[in-house]
Amino acid sequence: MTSALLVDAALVLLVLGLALWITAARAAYGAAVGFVAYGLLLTIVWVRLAAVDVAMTEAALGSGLTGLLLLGAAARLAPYEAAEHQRRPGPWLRVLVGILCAAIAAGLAAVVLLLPDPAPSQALAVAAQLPATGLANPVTGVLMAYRAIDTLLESVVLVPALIGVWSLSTEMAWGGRPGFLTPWRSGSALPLLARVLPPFGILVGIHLVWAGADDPGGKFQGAAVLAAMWILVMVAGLREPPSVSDRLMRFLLIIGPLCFIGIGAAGIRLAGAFLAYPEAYAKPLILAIEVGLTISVTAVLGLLLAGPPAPEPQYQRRSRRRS
Amino acid sequence: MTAFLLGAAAFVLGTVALGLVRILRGPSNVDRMLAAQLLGTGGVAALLLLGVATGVGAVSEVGLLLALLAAFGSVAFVTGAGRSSDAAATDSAADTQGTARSDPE
Amino acid sequence: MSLALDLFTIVAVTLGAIFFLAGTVGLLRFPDTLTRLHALTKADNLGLGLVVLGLLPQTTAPLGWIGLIAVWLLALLSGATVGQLLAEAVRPPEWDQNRTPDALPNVPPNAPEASSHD
Amino acid sequence: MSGTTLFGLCAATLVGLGLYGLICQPGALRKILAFNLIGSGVFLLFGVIAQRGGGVLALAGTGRDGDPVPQALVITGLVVAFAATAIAVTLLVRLAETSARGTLEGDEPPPQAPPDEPRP
Repeated sequence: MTSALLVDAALVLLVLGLALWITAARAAYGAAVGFVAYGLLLTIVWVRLAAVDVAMTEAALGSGLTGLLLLGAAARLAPYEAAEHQRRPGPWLRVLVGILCAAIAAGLAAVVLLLPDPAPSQALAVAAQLPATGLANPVTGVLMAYRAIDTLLESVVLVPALIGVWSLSTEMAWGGRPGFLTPWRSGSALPLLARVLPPFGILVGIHLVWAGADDPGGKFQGAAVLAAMWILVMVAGLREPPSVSDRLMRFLLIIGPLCFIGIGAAGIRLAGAFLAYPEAYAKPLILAIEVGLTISVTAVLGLLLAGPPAPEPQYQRRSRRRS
Repeated sequence: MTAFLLGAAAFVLGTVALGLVRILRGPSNVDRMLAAQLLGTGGVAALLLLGVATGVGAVSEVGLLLALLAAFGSVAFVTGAGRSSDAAATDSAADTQGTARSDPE
Repeated sequence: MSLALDLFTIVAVTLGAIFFLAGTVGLLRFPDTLTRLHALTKADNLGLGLVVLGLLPQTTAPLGWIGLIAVWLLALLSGATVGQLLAEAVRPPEWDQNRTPDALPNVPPNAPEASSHD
Repeated sequence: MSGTTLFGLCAATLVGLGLYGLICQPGALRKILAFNLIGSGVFLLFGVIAQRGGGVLALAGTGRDGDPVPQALVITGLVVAFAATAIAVTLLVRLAETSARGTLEGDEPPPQAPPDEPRP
């Protein structure tokens, strides 16, 4: 297995090198480019850690969508960046902080090296309970049954996050369309990509949600892919982002959490506890929640990237002038 | 066979890692994006090799996701570049190595 | 039979790895951004393609084959698009000088036009 | 030393690096990046623990390895971390638009008070 260790060592060196670049690069734009590559490497690390479900989430969210977010922000903030370099702390302070951070890292490393040897694990307990849910993917089983309250809170908290982003608009712009995703130029290859890629992407996204019951995948991975395709279409200028006061879109944003809470509350009557599923119907109920959550998470992720409503998006003016 | 595939994965990873020197040297941000893009393709190749070598199923689906979103970094890059042209063309003067050599473009 | 397939895998994966090496060398050694872009596409198309080709005999199920080939096709599509996008990003501004936003449909012949803008 | 331990040490280093960047980098976007580094380090620690916890499954003879409970927690965490990053980035872009600053240090007033928003 030495060659496997070689791969792992190469991966770790790469990840650490990129992390060093992200921390130390002078310009934020270069650091953000490094972060895209970093997310990709982490995906491979997750595969090496036998966590394929996590690897899929990292590939879609960590590398794809976060990269889009950070690169866009770095471009917007570049004009203000030059003044920041004078604000760096002095050399002595940096050395002191470096020593303290190294101490924290060393402490964590010691914890890793001293982990108890028969590692504590809930894997057997999950494997024993899994057949009751009708699922075969233990990660989905944990998300939907064992720690369902976690998943419920997470899906609920995404909506306030979006409201938080929206609330950063100006008063005049409220009710308009989100303004972060302005298309670049019309005469490029981007519209072609935005026409060809989404059919495949939508297929893959729905497949991930459907297969997530038994194989690696699930609603979050699928929703991230679907959101990415939606964003691609918006960036290419083929479709405008929906206005924030659109009733249908607002309903889609909350249908997942509503579905989850409704089925969870029904569990009080039918199975004796909040979020408990009656065993005979566990699988169809979980599937219903997953479908609802996929719709809502897709909408939330896409709109989080689309940003707060802007007075009048630039590209609207541009395209109007052209047509 | 397993050892060969693992070795090939390590080789591809190491090679594209060398390409990351471009991320350090620049000189323009487009060059950095090129290095990230090469790392993306090489990462997918290494992932597929690893998956077949270790017999982890569904690795090809992870590769599929990566390939599907491979263009996203560059799409974000060019749309961001259009937003503020000075960020994409060359580095700010703050970059240590970028200032030394003149820009090819 | 199995030996021949293994040999095929070794040859194809090795060739693919060489293309990755070539792409990296080109990325590091070529003088300017546009030529580096050219080096990158070799690794994208041939490197990954040969690795996928070499892995095909090692996966049994036809679903696995479809997955591997789909990975390569998607990489081809995004590689081609990314090449266009980044090349436009490095295009010197003087090429664009006589182009106003209103004259955008008249793009140079090297940029494919997606004029059917709805 | 096994690969899992190696990844654990990598995670510890990532947390240290990210913490350094969070404190020493003046730009707020750099702080967000550094915070994401810390986050990924913590997630990797979870992954290492999940991988170790999967040992019992290998003994029991089931196919998949890895403790699914920490893995599920990481998936939840990744989605929430993305949402938090999106809010932070939007807040920062808004701050820069209104005050022409890319940092959170507000000692002196901004060079000039730009108009609140370009009128359409």
